[in-house]
Amino acid sequence: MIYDVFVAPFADMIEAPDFLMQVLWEGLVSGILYALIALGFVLIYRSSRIFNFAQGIMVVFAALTLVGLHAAGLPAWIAVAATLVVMFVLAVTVERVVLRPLVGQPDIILFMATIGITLFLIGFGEIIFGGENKVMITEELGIPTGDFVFEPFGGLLILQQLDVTVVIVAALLVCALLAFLNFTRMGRAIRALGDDHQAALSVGISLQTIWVLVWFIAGIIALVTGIAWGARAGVSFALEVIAYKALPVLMLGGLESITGAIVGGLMIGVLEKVFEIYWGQPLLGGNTETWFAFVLALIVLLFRPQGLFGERIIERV
Amino acid sequence: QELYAPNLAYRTGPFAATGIPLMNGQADYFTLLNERDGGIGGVKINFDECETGYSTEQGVECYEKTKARAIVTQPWSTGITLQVLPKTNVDEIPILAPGYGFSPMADGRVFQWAFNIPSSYWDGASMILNYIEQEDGDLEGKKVAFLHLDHPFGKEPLPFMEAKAEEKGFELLPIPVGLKEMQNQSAQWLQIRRERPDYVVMWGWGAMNAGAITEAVKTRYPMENFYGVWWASHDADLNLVGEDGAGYKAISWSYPNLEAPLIADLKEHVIDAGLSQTNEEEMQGVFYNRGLVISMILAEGIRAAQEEFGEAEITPTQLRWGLENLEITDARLEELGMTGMVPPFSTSCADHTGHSGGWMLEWDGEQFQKVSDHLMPETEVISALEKQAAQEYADSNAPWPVNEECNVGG
Amino acid sequence: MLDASETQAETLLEVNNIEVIYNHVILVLKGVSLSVKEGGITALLGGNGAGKTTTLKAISNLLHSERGEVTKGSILYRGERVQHLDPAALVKKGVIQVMEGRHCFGHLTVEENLRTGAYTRRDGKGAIEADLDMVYTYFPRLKERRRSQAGYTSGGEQQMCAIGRALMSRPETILLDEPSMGLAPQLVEQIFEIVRAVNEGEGVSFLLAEQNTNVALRYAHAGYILENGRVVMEGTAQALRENDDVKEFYLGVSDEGRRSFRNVRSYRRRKRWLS
Amino acid sequence: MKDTEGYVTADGRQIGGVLMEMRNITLRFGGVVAINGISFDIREGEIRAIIGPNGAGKSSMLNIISGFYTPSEGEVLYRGERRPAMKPYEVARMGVARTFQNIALFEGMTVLDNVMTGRLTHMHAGTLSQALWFGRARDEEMENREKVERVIDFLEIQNIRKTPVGRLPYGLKKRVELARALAAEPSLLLLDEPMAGMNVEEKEDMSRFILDVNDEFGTTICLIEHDMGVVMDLSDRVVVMDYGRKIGDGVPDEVRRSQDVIDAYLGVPH
Amino acid sequence: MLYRTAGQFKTSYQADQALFPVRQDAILLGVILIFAWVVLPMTASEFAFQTMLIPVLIYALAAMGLNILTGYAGQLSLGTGAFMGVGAYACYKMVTLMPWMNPVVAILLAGVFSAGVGVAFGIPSLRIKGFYLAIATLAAQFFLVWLFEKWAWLYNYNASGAIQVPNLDMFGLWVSGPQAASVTQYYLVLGVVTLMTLLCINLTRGNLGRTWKATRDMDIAAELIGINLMKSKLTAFAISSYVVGVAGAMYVFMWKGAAEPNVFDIPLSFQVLFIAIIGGLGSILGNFLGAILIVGLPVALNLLPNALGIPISSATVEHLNVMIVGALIIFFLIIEPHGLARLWALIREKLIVWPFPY
Ligand SMILES: Nc1ncnc2c1ncn2[C@@H]1O[C@H](COP(=O)(O)OP(=O)(O)OP(=O)(O)O)[C@@H](O)[C@H]1O
Ligand SMILES: Nc1ncnc2c1ncn2[C@@H]1O[C@H](COP(=O)(O)OP(=O)(O)OP(=O)(O)O)[C@@H](O)[C@H]1O
Ligand SMILES: [Mg+2]
Ligand SMILES: [Mg+2]
Repeated sequence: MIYDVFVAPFADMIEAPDFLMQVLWEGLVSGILYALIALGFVLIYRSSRIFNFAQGIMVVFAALTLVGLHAAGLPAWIAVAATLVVMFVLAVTVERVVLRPLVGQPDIILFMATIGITLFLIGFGEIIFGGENKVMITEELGIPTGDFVFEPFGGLLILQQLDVTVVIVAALLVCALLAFLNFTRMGRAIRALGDDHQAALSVGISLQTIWVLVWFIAGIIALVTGIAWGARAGVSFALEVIAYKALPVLMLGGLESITGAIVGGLMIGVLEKVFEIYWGQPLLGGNTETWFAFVLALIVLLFRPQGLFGERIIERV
Repeated sequence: QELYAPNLAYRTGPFAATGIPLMNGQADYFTLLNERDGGIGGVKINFDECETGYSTEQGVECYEKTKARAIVTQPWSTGITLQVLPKTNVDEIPILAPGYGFSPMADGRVFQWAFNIPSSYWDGASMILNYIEQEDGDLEGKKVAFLHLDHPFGKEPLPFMEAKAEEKGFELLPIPVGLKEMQNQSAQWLQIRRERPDYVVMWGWGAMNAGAITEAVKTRYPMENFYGVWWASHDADLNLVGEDGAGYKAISWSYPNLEAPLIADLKEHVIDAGLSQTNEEEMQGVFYNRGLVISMILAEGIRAAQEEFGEAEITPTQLRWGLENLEITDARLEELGMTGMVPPFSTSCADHTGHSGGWMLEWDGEQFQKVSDHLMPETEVISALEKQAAQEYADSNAPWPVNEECNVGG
Repeated sequence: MLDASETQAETLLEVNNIEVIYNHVILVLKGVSLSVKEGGITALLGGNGAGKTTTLKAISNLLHSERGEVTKGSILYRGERVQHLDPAALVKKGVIQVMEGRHCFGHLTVEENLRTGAYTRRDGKGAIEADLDMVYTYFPRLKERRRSQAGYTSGGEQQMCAIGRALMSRPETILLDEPSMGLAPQLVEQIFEIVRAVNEGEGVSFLLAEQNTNVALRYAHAGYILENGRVVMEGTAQALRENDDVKEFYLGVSDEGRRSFRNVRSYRRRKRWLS
Repeated sequence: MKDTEGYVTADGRQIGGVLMEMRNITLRFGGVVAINGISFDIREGEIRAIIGPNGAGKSSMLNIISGFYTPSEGEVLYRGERRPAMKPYEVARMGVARTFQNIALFEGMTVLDNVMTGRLTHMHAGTLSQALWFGRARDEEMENREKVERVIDFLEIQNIRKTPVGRLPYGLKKRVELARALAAEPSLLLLDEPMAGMNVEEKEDMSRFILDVNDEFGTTICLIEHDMGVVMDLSDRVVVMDYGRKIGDGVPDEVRRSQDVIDAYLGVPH
Repeated sequence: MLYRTAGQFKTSYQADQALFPVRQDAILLGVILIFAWVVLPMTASEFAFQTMLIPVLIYALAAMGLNILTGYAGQLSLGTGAFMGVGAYACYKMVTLMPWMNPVVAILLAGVFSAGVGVAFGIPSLRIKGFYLAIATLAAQFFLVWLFEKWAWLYNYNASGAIQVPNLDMFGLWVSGPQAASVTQYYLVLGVVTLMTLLCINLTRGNLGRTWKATRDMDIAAELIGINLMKSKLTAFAISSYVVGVAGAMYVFMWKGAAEPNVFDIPLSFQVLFIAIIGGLGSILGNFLGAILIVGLPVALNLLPNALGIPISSATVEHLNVMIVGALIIFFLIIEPHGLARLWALIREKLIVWPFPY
């Protein structure tokens, strides 16, 4: 028993290093994809303390719109532009219809409202796009689909070019976001809004503008995520469940932190894969990925209640 | 004047992709009967759908809503089937669950009201194993990975597979895929890569199949050693990988015969009349055609009952008789214009499945091709297992009414 | 500002007979009218719950997020109706509110807090830096604490931060809600001195809600007394200071001079002008 | 004043022995030294004021007394004995009640319920009894309700009993907070700027309440206040803090004349 | 002035703390009880029992449990579904291991197990707050559902992995399993729910209720006035999970008849959370209002096109359904973020001053 838990897995790792590398790479790639969803969450949370549950469905919605527009005859890149317009309209609508009337309500109410948005988008999306699984227009967008094959330690390591692209794009996106939040006036206003609506209003920060902006950026992130996930697994509403994976990522990294989303995403992606392969499958009957991330996040939170990179919770009287 | 045969359809939710072609096929068949023949035996069939989204909860609601008038219930998910199974004893409505549900339902003595015609999952598993042995020789010492949805449906064939593994001496490696992992199966496929099984048998559904097939291509698993159940033979899933998926096989008890007179009739009376939701591409797929076969089974049941009882407006109980006395021979199939779309089979009071057997289909890069002759499951072994499981079910749900008259024939 | 010029000054802000209702049922302001002269300091006095804060929020349009609404009357700024502007637009017009109870951005540093004050400004980095220096000269303590998160500064520091933040927007009119609350006496004087300096030096007009009547009337030019959602008295600061009722109830002086808090032996029943 | 005898105030009240003594308290937050080696005591029955400029560490001192902060150095003695590290609720159960600088009422509850929470430390009925609303729970509820009503009458907030506190104006909230603290029948009452944001009239009312509590129940009071009039009139002894250090301690008159205090805090002689 | 409260003076504290200080409320309640206990069971169809009456009661109970935790004690939980599952599985194991056990006793005991599990997952709440706490409950949610799937002992090694409710009788009447009549099950559910509601009302208006609310509104201040936060939070978790567990046991035993593990997955948690929030956090009445709305809405929407004779396909109806439910959630939140219960209170306030506007 003790041997199975503490020795055998490591022995396995050393025995087949190429396989371990493959596991790490797969973990890394899923981690990046989780992180991308988490990024959208973080941005919105920062600016409004809204825990935007709809981020997951926005991913699906963006991807479906893209594929749908392309199917309707638009060239790939025009379809991307048109999708961005759709995401902008969505941001404006959400702000007008949902956020504006709910300004200043408790967090949980807004959280609920985003679940309302999620349901609405699911229904709306299915009416428009139908429920069939669709193929992402990977090639049309010029995303490479081949693979790189390496033979480290005489073994086999396969890297999908698609995954490599995703990793690069995600890295660029994160840098851009970090710069935006920390070095711009808007960035500061976004952080201020998260602290105190009323005060932000009183100094002339316009909630409307910032919220539309933030939801639009979240929409862009959703599109990128949608393309990346869609290219791997096809586009359908079943994708929506991956949104749940973003939750532990957020908690682990800290709700307000971009860095946290990335580090949390990678940690969870890699560790859950390693745990599943070396412990979960042999010892626990597999499928531990459903809960591992949550338990990991929980354990980390016990030591750091605001997550690894979250803002310290101010407790004063 | 009509017969109400509602369908608990799922054109929404995570499994909609697979549901839609099936539902379209089912609906079109009845539309055809209504349009071309004026229904069955002179009565039109009301084939309304009640949407479940594959959710058990909504399925039960649909069942409750429709059961007052319905002559049959078609629950369309193993979860819903399990839930309504005990209720039908009280409500006396036949459940028609073609090719899904609970394999022991084959035992008509215990499950008087439930039918999984023409093949059960255990049949399917058995045919796959037989085919492998027939093609590649003995399974002894081989390793078979059983990749399945972690859900009642996916676990359904496990008892049979376990029994077989013991008997034939191969190593069975069950690999569950959680409902939330369907689209992200890299862990499962890493495991497959590590374990290097000789065969992968997949009990997948909905988005899981597409996920598995793409991962298989990615990890370079030899496609010709990859087998799926009939619900994993959806053309759209394979279209995702196209050429790379060539060699993938799935067992099936139905097959599209585009030359069949039925198809021509459909085009004429249904499609061109604008009464269908399907499209050209979908019509050629395995699932749409399976939908047709499923409706045919129901229609034949109704017809049999009408003939037996001499009434056009049959009751649910009469329909049960009809479904228990199906006689789908090659000749009958020809009359129906469905030659080659389903193997011939017959049911009885004791045998609610019919054990039609099926064909192995293979993806050639563009579509599924029949690559085998008519395959048959090991009916003996299976029915013994079925009897035992059915009895266990009845015992744990006592008092459970049993149809003792069925003992004849066995 | 001289008293003489005050009477001629233009009316900057005019509130006409407004009614405010919270939550659709709680009527808080029952017809409040007041006007603020350009370049003046106008005090809004009154007991707890009189409706001072509500009046200020009605003007700056911050009621909405508290489920309050102005149901009657009008608010004019420079003769233009401003009721339906959003708060940001009002800030652009030069009206900014310092909210009661500080409301600093807890996770931002003091300096970042000040900088958000300049959010609506478009006059370049240099001007903003200059104003930052100005604020630091007014509030040296803020300079010391400028790298701390505002959430961890003391009450007084937060008050300074909030006022400083408002100054950073280069406003024309500041609505100041209870600036003296929780401040050390020395600081109260200081803040009012700053208010006066800003008023005189930069020509900013103030509408000031205060409980500390004593100080407020020393610095203000005109005042309104609010009770129970109604204006019960108005006049120049001078006149108010000399009114007997104001002396008795708001300044705590009687004929013998300041009363000791220890010697008030009976609970006082508040005298109401109305209702 | 290390004696246990106490002293007699100018207006003739007898003050008892030392109730709480702070010895060499230092409190640091990261690099910030909020309190730097301060010692003082609070005697039974007296009204003790803490004054000092903003950010001097007054509230932090109250937080130490009520157990919310643990001092980095130094110790707190309660009735002459060293008080071990305690959770805030344990301190409260010892009879220390307080109000807060930034009002900390339970916004979602009515005034009555808020004040009733003050009596939690006196109620012990079990869950079952409460669920059934029978026996002990019910009797306790009635007894305590009566006590609470007395506090409510005393503070003249009868007419807002059933109002949710979120809707109250600032001044009334302060009063409700006082009511909640009083309902606990504490032996030591800590008041953090109880009169901030009030006008003279209301301050007079509040002063009366404080004096009466002290008088009638002999409750020891430690208060922080910026209104010098109030402090000088009400308190028996005053501690003056300035950026974490103690710069004065004594009777009001003494403090008021100290040059250090004038420089650091008062600005002008009061 | 239909709704007069003036003139109803209270002469004792006891009277003032009676459950319904205003006479009209008591009358209204009486009418509702008569409806629930007499009129509805006599008139309802099988369909109504199965799709409205029984689920409304069970969901309301689950929401009440959640409301104690989230609405009263302020601890956000997204794991209600799993705790319901614990109740259901516990009940299933009890009645299959001890077939002689009275089903009602089994249902009430099942709650004890979920209370235990609830407390275990509540322990992190001592350190973790707000949305971060949601993670602890989500961990419970996903871990428990996984366990329901993997731990075959829980479902008696059934091939399908689902639990199947056996036929159980009480005093010669079938109360669960396919043989049970809906009316019987309805009365049983109604009885349990009525009892639980009464207990919950008492708990929430008493001392414990105030402790919870204080913890919710401002936990630091609560601790400083003498509340042991650990005790307060853990009792909330325990009692909440107990109620939720009982609701879960009834969900399977009195309504569904069978359940696979993923029935208890996160959509169920959300469903219950919707009810609690739309109904009104921190309100007992709200749970019932919320349940009627959330359970009734899809049923009504499904019946509507038929009733109007509009020919749309069932799939479109379902899509529209999801869309409309989503939109209505937003709509109700905007109308009154504090839920239907508050809306009702507001109407009452208006009625009190009626016919004057304020
Ligand atoms: N959000 C709200 N909902 C309901 N009632 C409110 C709300 N805010 C304020 N009130 C009510 O409005 C009245 C006036 O409050 P307001 O805050 O304007 O008074 P104030 O004069 O500023 O008092 P203070 O000096 O105590 O700050 C009070 O009676 C209060 O109960
Ligand atoms: N939890 C904390 N973390 C970091 N710094 C703190 C914390 N609490 C207080 N401080 C710092 O300690 C110093 C003293 O704060 P404190 O609140 O005790 O001041 P105060 O004397 O009460 O001032 P005021 O009269 O303005 O309320 C301040 O500079 C404050 O920033
Ligand atoms: Mg105010
Ligand atoms: Mg302080």
